[in-house]
Amino acid sequence: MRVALFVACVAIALSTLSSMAQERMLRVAGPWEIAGVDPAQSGYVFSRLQVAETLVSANATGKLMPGLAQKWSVSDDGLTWRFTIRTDAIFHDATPVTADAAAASLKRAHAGVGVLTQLPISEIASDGQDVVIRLKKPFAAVPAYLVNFSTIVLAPASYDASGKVTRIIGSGPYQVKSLTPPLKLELKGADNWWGGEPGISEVSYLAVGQGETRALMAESGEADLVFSMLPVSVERLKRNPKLDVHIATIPRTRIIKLNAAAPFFDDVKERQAISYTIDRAGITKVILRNADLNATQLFPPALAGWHVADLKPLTRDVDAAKRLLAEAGWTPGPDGILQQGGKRFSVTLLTYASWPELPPIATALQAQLREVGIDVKVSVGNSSEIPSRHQDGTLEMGLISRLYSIVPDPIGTLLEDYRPGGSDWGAMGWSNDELQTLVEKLAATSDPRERAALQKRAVEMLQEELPSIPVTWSELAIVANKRITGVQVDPFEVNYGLASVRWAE
Amino acid sequence: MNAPANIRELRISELSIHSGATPIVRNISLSLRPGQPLTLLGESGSGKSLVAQAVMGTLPPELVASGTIRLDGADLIASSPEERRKRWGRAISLLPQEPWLALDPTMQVGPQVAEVHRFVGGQAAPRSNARARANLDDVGLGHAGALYPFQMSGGMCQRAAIAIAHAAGSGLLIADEPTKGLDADLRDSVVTRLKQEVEAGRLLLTITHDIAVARALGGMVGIMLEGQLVDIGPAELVLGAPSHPYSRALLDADPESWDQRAQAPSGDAVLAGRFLAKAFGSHVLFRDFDVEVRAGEIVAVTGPSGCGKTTVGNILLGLVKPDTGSVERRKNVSPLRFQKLYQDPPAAFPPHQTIRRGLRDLAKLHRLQWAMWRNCSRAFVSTRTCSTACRARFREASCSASRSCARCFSIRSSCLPTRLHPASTRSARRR
Amino acid sequence: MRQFLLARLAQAGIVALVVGALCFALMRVLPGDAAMRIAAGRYGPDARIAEAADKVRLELGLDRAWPVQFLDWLASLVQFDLGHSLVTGAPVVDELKVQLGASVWLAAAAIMLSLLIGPTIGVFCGLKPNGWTDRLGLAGSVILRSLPPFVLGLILMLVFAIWLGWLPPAGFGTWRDLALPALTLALGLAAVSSRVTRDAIATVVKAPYFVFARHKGLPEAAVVWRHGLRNAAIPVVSYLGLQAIYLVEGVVVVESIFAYPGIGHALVHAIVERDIPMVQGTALAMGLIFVAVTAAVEAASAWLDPRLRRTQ
Amino acid sequence: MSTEIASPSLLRPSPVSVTRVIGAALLLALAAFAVLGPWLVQADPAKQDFSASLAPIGGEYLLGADHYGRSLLARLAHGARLSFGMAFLTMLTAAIPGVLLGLAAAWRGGWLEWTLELLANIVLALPGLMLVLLLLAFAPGNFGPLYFGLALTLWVEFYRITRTTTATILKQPHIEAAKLLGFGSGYILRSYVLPSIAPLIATLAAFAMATAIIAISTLSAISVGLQPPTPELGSMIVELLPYYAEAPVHVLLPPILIFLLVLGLQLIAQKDSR
Repeated sequence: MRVALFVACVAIALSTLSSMAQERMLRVAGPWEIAGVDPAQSGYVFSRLQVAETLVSANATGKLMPGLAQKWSVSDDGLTWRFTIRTDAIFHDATPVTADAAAASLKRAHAGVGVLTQLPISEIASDGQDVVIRLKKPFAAVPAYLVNFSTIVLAPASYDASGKVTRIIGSGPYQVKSLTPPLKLELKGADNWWGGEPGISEVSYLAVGQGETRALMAESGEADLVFSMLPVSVERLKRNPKLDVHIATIPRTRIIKLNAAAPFFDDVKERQAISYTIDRAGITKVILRNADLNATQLFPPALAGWHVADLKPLTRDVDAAKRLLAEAGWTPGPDGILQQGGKRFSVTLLTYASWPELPPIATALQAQLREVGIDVKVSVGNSSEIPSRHQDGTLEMGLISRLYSIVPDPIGTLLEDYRPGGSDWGAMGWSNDELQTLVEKLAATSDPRERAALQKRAVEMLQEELPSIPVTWSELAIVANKRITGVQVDPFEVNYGLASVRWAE
Repeated sequence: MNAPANIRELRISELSIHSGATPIVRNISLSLRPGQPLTLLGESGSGKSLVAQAVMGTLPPELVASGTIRLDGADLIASSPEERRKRWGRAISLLPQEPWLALDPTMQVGPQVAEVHRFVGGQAAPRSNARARANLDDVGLGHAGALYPFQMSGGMCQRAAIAIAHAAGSGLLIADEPTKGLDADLRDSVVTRLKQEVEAGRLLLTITHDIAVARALGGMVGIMLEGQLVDIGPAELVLGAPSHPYSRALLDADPESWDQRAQAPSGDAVLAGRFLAKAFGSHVLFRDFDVEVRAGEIVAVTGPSGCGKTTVGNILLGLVKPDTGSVERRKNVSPLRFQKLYQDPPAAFPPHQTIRRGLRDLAKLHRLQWAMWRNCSRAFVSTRTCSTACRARFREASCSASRSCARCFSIRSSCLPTRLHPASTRSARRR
Repeated sequence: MRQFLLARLAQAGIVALVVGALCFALMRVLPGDAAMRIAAGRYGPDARIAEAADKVRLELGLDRAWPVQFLDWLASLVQFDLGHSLVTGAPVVDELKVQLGASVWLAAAAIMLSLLIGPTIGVFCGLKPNGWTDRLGLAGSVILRSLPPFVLGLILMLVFAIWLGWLPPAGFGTWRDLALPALTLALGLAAVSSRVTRDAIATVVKAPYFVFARHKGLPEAAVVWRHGLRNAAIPVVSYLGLQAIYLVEGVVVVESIFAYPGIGHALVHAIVERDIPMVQGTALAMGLIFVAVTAAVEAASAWLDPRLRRTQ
Repeated sequence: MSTEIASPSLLRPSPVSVTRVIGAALLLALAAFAVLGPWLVQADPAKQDFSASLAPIGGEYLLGADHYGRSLLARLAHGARLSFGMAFLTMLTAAIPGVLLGLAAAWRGGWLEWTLELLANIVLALPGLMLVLLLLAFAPGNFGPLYFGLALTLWVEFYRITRTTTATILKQPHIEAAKLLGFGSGYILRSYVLPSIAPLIATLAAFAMATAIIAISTLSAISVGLQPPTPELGSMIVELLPYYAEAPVHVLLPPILIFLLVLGLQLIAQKDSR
């Protein structure tokens, strides 16, 4: 009893002290931890929180916008890209952002593991106020690649002698005040950002891995802006009068990666049967709590030009699935599991917990596939196991979350995922010459109308062939306290526009 | 504070103690006056300790006392637990048995005395400390205030306990087996202390099974048997010319009254230790110690506590290795034929095994006839001297009715054709 | 005293060596491609892991013979250099300073709180074994023991952060942030330590010296305070010592639910991502903490129980 | 003061304490639920029914349904069997070598004791979580390494307690007397030492089982526990936790089972109050 009393006293003391300690600081919480300062590792945090900037930016529809480069152009042969650096940009150490510094950052990114390594680059150089990128063959989407966080431009003082990034000196509206990896980042307004003064000058970011905790931080008012809410909390938060919930569909699709070389999935009928088995509506309703995320095709509506509205949607049809499986030669065995030539239809579905919703979806898929006689063992492991098992060919099925806006133009991802021989996060044991030609043509084409037709055809092919099976799309749920206004949702997660957030009066 | 509170009389009349419907103590009446100590003498299980507990007010809750116990008029049985507790230290104090266990092992002795002045007497800390030092000086422990109990001998602990009991200055002192586990010298000094308390005007109630203590204390002596006071009167009378047959039997059982045993003719040496030496750390117990035990011979090793008597026994039994020297046993004699009687017999029995089971296992081990043993153990159970309580406890050897255990123990050891019984201190006094 | 310290130092040395070697061996024999895991750890699940892994392999020299790698580690260890994390690239020492430091604070706060809660309740329970306080204490202890820490943490958050609004549900840096995770851990600890204390007190209450202290006429409070607590504290302290060790590493779930940058969290990541220097460094630090805590427990026990001082 | 007289309660055959009876009854009921439950409850614990997502308690589903619409009664029954079975197995795997090694160390002493002490200290110094995680890396999602890893961290406690208690018992005179009477070491350990340490070991075992269940749930929380759809009490809590606001009682069902188990074990292992 006395203890309870004591605890109560301490708590009261705490609460009174806490209210005094309230500062006018924008408190942001999100799930991403800051593993290291290398741009390829956690550049997205610095990009999203507007500490560092890229040459090119994108708006909410995925349209490319000027970033540190105020304009860009490509030579007629399509081999030389010039990006003109804006003159009013200044790094946080007060040195000007020059083409030299930008080129140096890009060179480093090219030598590392970021997206630039995928481009056919022959040289990166600076020329006056221009950054010049020379290619080995024409590639239309170069500016889109320069939106990626791994290409953020840092001041020369960010690097040590060996070229390693030791601290983040960017050019955005916020500069790093303190960084406590892996969980905490404190920012303060930069003195002279080219875009003007940020609305709130102090920002603290806390990485909160647990979804329930993030929801509670929003509810308790301990955080003003919380990213990535769990589907189950969204409804509850929407009812909270103190909070605004913003939701956007993001270009990320949860797909089943199949080994089309395995006897279970080598027939397109088998893949279609699996697609028919999946209760996408149920999964989106029960697990994701948002029926709009039902992935009737690979790309969500947000990806303009890539979402084909009149495409025959992927639906659930268990009878069709059973028929297709029978056509493919699978017959029910004595234990209710399908078999063919004495081999049971028993596969392992590999997934990982980096995205909290993947294991629950895998569990649902397991039960649904069991209904048509497919025995699925779910194995929740580390995300590296998918590429690892892809490489050694032992992967059978994987449930993965694939991002199509690593560059705002999904062509980059498609190029990678459906190339012959497949790729870590794309097809496996599947290739299609027609698609290959289509995608390559797309990569070299920049005319929008010409592209549209090609894009539509590519999407149709993926829908027919199902080298990987879309399950659900994804959403980004952001909760903002009504204390603040001006919150925008960027489906491409390039930057969260913190600089335009204001205190509501 | 040290001057005893003035109490003129403790009068117990018709005291009975029941456990449920079973009477354990019946119709005890006695009284105590200053200058005339009373000693209750009896065997284990005779109920004498319950009388003391009834006076103190510490009977276990399942026991019910009836009759009256009047301490200067106040009825102790009728009083509430709070009233009883208030009397502790102030009116009644208790000298615990085995004081080395009754002293807090984590506290120096000085503070343990001082706290009585401080919390019972309400003195300030410095004054309490000074008084405690004086108390300790009185019992010859002036130098020992900073010692912890484990650093003191049994006798020192006993004296410290007396100092504590003395400190509060209560009018009635109850000494419960004050000489348990003490050797003869210490016993005498404790008795002397108790007599001083009597001379200072305290009432003294002593519980003991040691006739020598009763004799030395003088005053009144009561003899208890199976919960009844069978004999009471002045010490000289009861102990000198006992009228009750039980009193006589009890006195006869006292080692003091044993007949001198004729020395049996000495045969060959059964066991010998030559040039034995043993030291614990830097403390040398003995050096160049020679001992020889011949067939039919009783050899006693005596000396003050801590002189190494027990160690000699253990060396001869092979339980302890001597630093130098050697032990020779007669050839062709099984090692089983060298056994030991323990100072504290209950401790020599496993607490989780019945004695019957233990004996049976022993018989099986040595392929002996269990039938013979069974009789042997039955015989023990039916001996009249084994009290009710003891009989019940025969089931579980965890009894502390030490004499019963000792007897039991003798049975166990004697069932083997033993040649040597080094017996520890208690019997070492027997000559 | 010097001997005691020297023995401890030797023990620390042995622990360091064995722990380092063991971790190294275990991490080596683990199945799977370490470079892949490191790459995934560094660049996240959206990255092109296979290609990154090739670079990682080259950069870190994971292809070298393992005795060479181990000797390397030992050689740097002698210079108090634990190497760099394979994932973040930061010196392991720096990472430990932040994360182990945070965990030690958390553990210390938890132990302090649990000392206020557990033994206090335990004393009241133990003074009257099987009384109603005791039964209530037992029920409370069993409830707290059957709740996984993340459930308990969530309940506390709901109560203190949402319902009462006194404390932040997550974060770190100020002592307000420390309160809830520490309380979560403390309640779990108190669940057991209250029972340990209760048993210890119940034993002490029956001890002859405790009974004698009452018979001396001391008031009950003085009896408990002067003769009960110290004696009962002896088993409780050695128990708490063990708990402290479990605590520093056993808090991983509490850390993740409260977004607290502790060593448990770091260790899980390091193992999953095959960050060998980080695992070795963490295990080493934990081993040394173990040695330090045991030494502290021994010292505390000796202070409490003069009988133990003899042997030293 | 009372040592000389038999306390009367010893005169009667000591009554079996009520709390122990309650504890035993509780454990028996739980054991029955765990062993018979899966047979009696016909429902498949992995069968999903999205239309019954988070069905309330007392409706069509007796104990409600989880978010996938799986019968919680079926899952609890299977989960109890798995969790309790595994906890029991873990406890045995930890207790048997722990107690035997403890006895050996106390009995033989010398280099054996020295070696075992060193081993125990190393295991204690190694973070337990690390041991479990490392073992799990060999066969992710399997019972084997999970329970083996837990046992590997838990045996030390049994070992330490057994060793120290046995060492004190072995110093007592009745052991010496037994040796003099010719009893062998096997007999002494079996008949004298084991009965003395048994109550302590029972308490430890009760704690160890609770620890094992909680540890498994903790591991599930960091996604390294068992794989779906295995119904295991700990991972059930983790699965249901996000739904705490909508179905708080559902979340608390598995902890209630754990609570009953721990309570039963505690009651039965509780020291006699006398």
